[in-house]
Amino acid sequence: MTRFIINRLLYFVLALWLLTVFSFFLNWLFPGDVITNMSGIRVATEAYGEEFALRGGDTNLFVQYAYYLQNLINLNWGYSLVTQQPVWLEGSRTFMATAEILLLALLLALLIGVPLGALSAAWYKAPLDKTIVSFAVGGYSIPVFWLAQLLILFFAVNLRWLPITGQIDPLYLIEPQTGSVLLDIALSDSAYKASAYQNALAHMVLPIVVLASLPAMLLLRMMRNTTVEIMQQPYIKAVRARGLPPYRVVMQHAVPNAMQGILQQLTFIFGLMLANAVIVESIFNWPGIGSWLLKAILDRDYPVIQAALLLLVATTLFANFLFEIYRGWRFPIVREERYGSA
Amino acid sequence: MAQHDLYYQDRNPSPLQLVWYSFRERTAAMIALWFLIILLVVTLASYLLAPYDPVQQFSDALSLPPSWTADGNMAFLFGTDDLGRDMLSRLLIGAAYSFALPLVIVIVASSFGIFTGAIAGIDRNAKYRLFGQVFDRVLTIPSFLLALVIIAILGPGLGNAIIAITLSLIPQFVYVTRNAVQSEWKKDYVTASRLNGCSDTYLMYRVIFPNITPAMVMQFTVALSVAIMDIAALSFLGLGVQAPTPEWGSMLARSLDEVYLSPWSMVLPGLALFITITAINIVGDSLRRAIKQRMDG
Amino acid sequence: MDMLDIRNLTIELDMPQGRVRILDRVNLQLKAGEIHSIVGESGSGKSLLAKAIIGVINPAWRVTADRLWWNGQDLLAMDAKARRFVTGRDMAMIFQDPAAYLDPNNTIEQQINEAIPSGDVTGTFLRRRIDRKTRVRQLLHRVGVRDHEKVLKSYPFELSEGIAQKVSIAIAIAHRPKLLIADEPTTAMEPSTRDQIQRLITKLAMSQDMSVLLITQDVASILPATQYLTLLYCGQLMETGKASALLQAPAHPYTQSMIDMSLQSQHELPRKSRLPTLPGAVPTLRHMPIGCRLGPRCPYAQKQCVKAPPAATREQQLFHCHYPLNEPTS
Amino acid sequence: SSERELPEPLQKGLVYCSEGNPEGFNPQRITSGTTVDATAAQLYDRLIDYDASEQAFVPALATEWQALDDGTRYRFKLRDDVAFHTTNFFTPSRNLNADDVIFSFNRWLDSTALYHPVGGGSYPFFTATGLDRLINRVVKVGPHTIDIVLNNADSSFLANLATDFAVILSAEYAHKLDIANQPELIDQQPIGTGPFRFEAYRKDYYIRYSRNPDYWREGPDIEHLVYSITPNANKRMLKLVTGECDVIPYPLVSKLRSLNQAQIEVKSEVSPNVSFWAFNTQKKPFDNPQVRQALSYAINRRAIIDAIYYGSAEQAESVLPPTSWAFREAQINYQYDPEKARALLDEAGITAGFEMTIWAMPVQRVYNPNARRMAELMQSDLAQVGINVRIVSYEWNSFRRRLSRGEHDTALIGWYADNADPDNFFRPLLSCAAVATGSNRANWCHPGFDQILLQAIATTDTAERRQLYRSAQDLLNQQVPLLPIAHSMRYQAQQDFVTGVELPPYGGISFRRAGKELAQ
Amino acid sequence: MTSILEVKNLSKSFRGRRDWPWSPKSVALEPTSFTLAAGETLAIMGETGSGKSTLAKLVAGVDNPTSGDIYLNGQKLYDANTKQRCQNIRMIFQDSEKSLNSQRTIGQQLEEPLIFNTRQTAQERQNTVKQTLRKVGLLAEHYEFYPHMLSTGQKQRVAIARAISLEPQIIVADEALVALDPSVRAQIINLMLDLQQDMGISYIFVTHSPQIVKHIADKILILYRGKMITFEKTEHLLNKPQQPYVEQLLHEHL
Ligand SMILES: Nc1ncnc2c1ncn2[C@@H]1O[C@H](COP(=O)(O)OP(=O)(O)OP(=O)(O)O)[C@@H](O)[C@H]1O
Ligand SMILES: Nc1ncnc2c1ncn2[C@@H]1O[C@H](COP(=O)(O)OP(=O)(O)OP(=O)(O)O)[C@@H](O)[C@H]1O
Ligand SMILES: [Mg+2]
Ligand SMILES: [Mg+2]
Repeated sequence: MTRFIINRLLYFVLALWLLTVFSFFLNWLFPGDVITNMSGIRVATEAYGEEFALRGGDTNLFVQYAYYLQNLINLNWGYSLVTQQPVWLEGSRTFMATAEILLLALLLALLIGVPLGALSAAWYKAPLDKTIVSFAVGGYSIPVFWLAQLLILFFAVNLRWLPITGQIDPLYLIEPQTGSVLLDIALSDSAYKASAYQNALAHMVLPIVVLASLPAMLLLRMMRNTTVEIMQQPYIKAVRARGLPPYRVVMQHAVPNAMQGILQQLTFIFGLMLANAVIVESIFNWPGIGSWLLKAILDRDYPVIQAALLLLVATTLFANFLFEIYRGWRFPIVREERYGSA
Repeated sequence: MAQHDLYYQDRNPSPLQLVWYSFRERTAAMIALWFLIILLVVTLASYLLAPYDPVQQFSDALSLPPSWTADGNMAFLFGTDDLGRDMLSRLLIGAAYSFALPLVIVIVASSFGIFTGAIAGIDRNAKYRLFGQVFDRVLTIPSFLLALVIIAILGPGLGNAIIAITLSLIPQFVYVTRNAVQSEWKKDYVTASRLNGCSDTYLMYRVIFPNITPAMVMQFTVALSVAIMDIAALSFLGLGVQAPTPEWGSMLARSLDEVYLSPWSMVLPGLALFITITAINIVGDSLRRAIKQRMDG
Repeated sequence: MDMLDIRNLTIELDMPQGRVRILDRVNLQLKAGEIHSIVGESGSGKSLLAKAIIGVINPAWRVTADRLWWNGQDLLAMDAKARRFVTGRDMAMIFQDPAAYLDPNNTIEQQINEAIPSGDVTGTFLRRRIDRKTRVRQLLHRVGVRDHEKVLKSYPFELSEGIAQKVSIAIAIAHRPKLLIADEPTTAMEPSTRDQIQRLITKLAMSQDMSVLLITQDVASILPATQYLTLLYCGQLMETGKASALLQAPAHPYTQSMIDMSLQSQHELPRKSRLPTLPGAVPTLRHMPIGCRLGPRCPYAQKQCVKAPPAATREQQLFHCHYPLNEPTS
Repeated sequence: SSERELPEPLQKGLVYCSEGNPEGFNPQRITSGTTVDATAAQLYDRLIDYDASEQAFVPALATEWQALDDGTRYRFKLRDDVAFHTTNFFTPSRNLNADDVIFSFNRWLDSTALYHPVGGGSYPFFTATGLDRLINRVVKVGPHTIDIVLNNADSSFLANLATDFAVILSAEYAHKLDIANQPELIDQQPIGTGPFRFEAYRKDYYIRYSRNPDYWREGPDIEHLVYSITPNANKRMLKLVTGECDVIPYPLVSKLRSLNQAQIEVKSEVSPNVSFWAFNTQKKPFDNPQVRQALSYAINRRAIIDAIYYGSAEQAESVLPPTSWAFREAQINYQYDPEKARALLDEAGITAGFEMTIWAMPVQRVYNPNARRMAELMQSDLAQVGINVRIVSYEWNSFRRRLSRGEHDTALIGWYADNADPDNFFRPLLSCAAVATGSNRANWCHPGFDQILLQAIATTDTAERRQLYRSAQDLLNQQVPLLPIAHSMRYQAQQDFVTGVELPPYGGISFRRAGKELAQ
Repeated sequence: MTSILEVKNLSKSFRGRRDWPWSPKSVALEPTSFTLAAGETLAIMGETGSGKSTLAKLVAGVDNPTSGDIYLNGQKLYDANTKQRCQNIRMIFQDSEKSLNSQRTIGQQLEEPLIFNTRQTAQERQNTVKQTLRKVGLLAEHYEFYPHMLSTGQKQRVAIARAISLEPQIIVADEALVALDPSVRAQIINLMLDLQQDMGISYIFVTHSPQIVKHIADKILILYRGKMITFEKTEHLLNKPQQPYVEQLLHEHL
């Protein structure tokens, strides 16, 4: 296991390093002054000279990269060209806001997709299964932005059950300290925490549901297909021959083994959710990293674009790393298969 | 069993044909496939079929509901949008951007990706192992995010969006091809052909390729639905197709302001996207199942 | 009385070409403590027969029989739950490729543990846990695994073939079944491992008074202790009877050729000479010959063979053949 | 009052869904309506206010004022009971006095003042109206008395002082920041005397204000005021429907009505504004009046009024609205005439396939509910005469910044009068001085035109002024540095329980008397 | 008899998949030498993992040796020269199912070696293939068949047809008979014996089965953990006292 973790960690760090290299060269790919792209300090300003020195503007590429890495690690990520706010501060906040809905949505997706998939597999080819499956095919074909709009129209506008934008009604006066509204409420000294939580959760429902819908349907389908496939495996036959009742065969043997495949796909699903977060956040005005990136792209705010990409990609890589470690720990056979396979 | 059938009636269907036979038996799959074929034909002929110029504005027919409603007008089958442009024409021409364009993108990306993947699959040097591992991780970055990266560098716009989506799809093809080739490469039949003295090109195109075709076709359908979704999403976010081009995603985006006055202007492009993607996914799914069924015998 | 009594078991399967009869009126009787081997070439329906007995059947298959009795109870008449209970309690099965039949993501300990019937351990939670632990180890000892702690912690893919097969045997005997069905448990094993496993099964059968139904492809690899032998070909029962008698004087040409082809009996042949064999190949499901299915390949086949031969008996042998061999000249 | 129940924090606060980010928190520096709406009436006070219903100037921070020396010197007496905001970043030690007023004026008046260059040193409103050249100096007469010395008498002086831009800042706060070496914070963490105190701003999300408990006159009923930044007009409307917004500006009135929401109240007001299409006259070929005329002929303004304003606006003939006393109907009407446009373009040597950009504002303004869509309409009109149009849009603040730099070919934007004087429509928009400050979107500098404006401002005789302004309008009509498109009604929608939100006719919005009437 | 194949100090080591880059390589086959004459049959035996397949693969050219040389008719075989090797040494795989390309017809697959190693025209190739098919007891019609239409025994015959179509001198068979039914196995053994007689082919068999070895092998090579411990004529080996390991291998059980 140690060797497995070290092996994965190595590749994770390597990928992360490549990411920083890429991000470093992004500054050259963006139009304009390199130091400005890195730091958000405009050329004509006084601070530019300092920044130029701080980022080794007159040295060669390797030294510059070293400086870049140093600044990156010191969380000196420069300033937004638009707001002149420190990028790291806003970045970490938006990151937390995204992490909040992303994790909840992932949870929701797992809670919907996995049991329904298992159910569908247990009733393989029965009407129930067919209904669930056709529902799922529709579910993952629906464009998120359309779905979001339909849900807004129905739940927010027609029924008035749910609000449309933001993390919480601003009148609750919750300061975005961490960026995650649930944490922020806990940290705040508001007198109306209970009511604030209620309000915040109401704000979360639509983004989370929209974000979770696609992965839930994908998971459902994967779960069903994998479970059905696993039900054909010899060891399931062996268990059945031992006279275990069907539901226990499914629950104790098929589902856990199917989860191995599901876990492998989870990185992919996570990435998909992260990409959808860009769309969902901008529709629901969620102050997350996706909408931050999108605005930065529209405003050509290069330090922010860079930071947002770095954070987003690093998150996917990290999630991948975590999922793999977990998978390797929970399913030892994975460690065997995946050792340095080409 | 019919008596006249002494040996095999349908003489020697190849395995690929068998996959097709199995695919053919699925009603949903065939409906979806026919839908896509018709859509393609309609798209190709869209400029002939569209009753009006998609950007022509009929100032006396602003926000006209579809013809089947009480206020509708047969001249505008699907109604008009808030600037008085014919919805049907816009949807038809929009198919060129939302369906045909992704199709071309995927064709380009797949030819490039499969070619590269095949080369990467053959070359099994140790140094590629490291590369492969890192590459696996790069692939965890979804294509939409990659497209955003590229758009961030190039700036928004249709041309850049096309480049971005094409580039972002290539890694998936490289990956799938490389993996498929490598797993085939280990199989005995390839070794056997190698021992027959076959050249690498022959091995690749005659021996391995027929075996990975189904996987490639599958990946193609997946990429197609991703490309459609991505180009629509980029346009929806204002990073792709620009006004007044009638792309479905951008039509959807601009219709949001009008949801109340003209709900059809939001529903129709959304529905068009939804049905198209569903059809592609159904074809992909059925194909996968047909292949599996074929393998299971 | 026969513990297992099967009369005219027929299994049919709906295929695109129509209904195919895969098992055709097979009979089988088994008494307590007996070792019975079933021999047949690939596709002859041996595994299907085993599955039908143990009740792991695809609902699409049509299973009919005049009798499928277990200790006097009709298995076919039971509902699924009752049948599961009976088979789960009284029967067990081991398979050819042992590692594939163990859940890859559970440790050996978990899997053996799961197989121990809950009735075996009583008392408090802690008591039960300790009892289970000791039971698991006992079981492993019984199948001759010495390095048990290491094995218990392992996952199936970490075990060698022989150990894995021993573990599946341990799992199979965990609930002291009355019948052990072994479906080609040693094919494709290395000879030394194969011998070990065969000895183990024999020993268990003797010591536990357990009946064993052993399935193999080859007369050469039946258990030496086999008391009864049944030969299947293409879903039809060719011959069945006491092993010793059958091997000595087979009545059915198929039995005869199986014995001839068995490599054991080739000592007498000069080296590099041609081996005796049946011509042709096993017919496919789509093209089953009518009547005696061996017909087209049988060296003694005549016109009459297109009619299914009736059962005939001779001493302790029962066979289906119009033209039996080795008729005692009386 | 309303039957609806709200959680407690929501009862005590008000959410105004504004259409964009403010550029800063000091209206002295900025002419954008968004910024003014967000700051001027909420954070600050002026020396005097203009009461539209009385059509008279009324006291604010100054209790009384008088013109001396033939109207070249004005004396203002200040209130002595006005406290500056006490916030977590600043606690004032004294009340408002003459120093604060002098500091506030010198900020934009005196280029040698310490704070003049802070934030870029550009004060477009004052430059464009010439106020910085009109005022000679501001003199402290007593602790609560000041004199403003003018270079010459000016009829628009008091009107300009009453605009949203002439706010009073705290000299003490400025001093404190100077010591802390953070002078730029003066416009980012503002201190004023207004009914609300600044609490927090998060770009793209919200501005939060709290009630100023020490306000010198009657203050609002609500404890908190939040500007929830919602650029998308449709979303703003939906948020009003879901109750996330209490008040929204520029509702899509026709759509709101179709929603038929009983608890939503729509207010409307005639308002002095104009939306126009400005040509960047310093770029070729837009420096050629003939081209500008041709383009003007190519646009179907009638269709625009129907499709964009849904009839809630009238087609503009001049930059001045018809209600103004100086209004002059157009001599050349620029009726939609593509043939003529084409002919003129041919004459000017512009071939088919010519490419140009239309910059369309990303936000909604009173005068233009949807500039992007308007641009799309024009795009197809211009395509008819063989011109390919690319529509350009940026986030509001970048958009304005880039416009000021003159990056555009043409721009769709507009103007909202700050006071009742016709001058307010001309000098900030089209004078040579405004080119420098960037508020002249046409970058049009015409000496003759400037001359007319100066003459008009120097005289107090209304008849003469009218004459001058009419000739100015004729000149514009003929030169078309910008094509006036529409004069629009001003709308605002709110929950029915919201009270006291005022729509001053000359722009801005004031929450000074805002409250919520909820059923207990 | 003069030897046609001479193997000298052939060895192979692997870098394990789980190993760190700096760990020593594991030796799958220590230097091994043997010779084989025309028309002779060599059986390679040994317990699992003893390097049987490795040796077979090295000889057949599937893998390249770490060290050592192979001489064919006195000529050294080079790794890169597949042509030289495949005209003379062919391999039959254990699993005929997997060693046939399921997407191509039998004919296409059998033509492959002809395309690359002969100058025959398409027509000639087709004829050769059909002849070969008949030689192994199949019909010319099988040319058009796909592998999935054949039975296991027929597939094994196709595999043999592929091996003999270039009329090689040596055929290497790695456990090629294990998975077969008794009747099919006997048929295939007979076929191979016939071919040996007709064409004078030498065989290298890898197998576990002592019966087969005793029946067909002229020489036996026994491996133990990558090391060759015996290489002798069958009669000699059978007729003299043996080490326990060899005893166990050659012992016909029970
Ligand atoms: N699920 C199934 N669907 C269709 N045909 C099947 C199925 N299972 C078995 N058969 C067919 O039934 C026949 C008997 O199969 P069975 O597995 O019992 O053979 P077997 O005697 O065990 O052979 P082997 O020695 O190869 O295991 C075979 O021809 C097989 O193709
Ligand atoms: N590609 C490989 N990479 C690493 N090690 C290998 C490789 N192939 C074989 N080995 C190792 O070489 C040794 C010999 O393997 P080989 O396959 O030759 O054994 P074998 O005698 O054929 O065994 P079996 O009877 O199980 O087929 C084994 O220890 C095996 O682990
Ligand atoms: Mg079987
Ligand atoms: Mg081997």
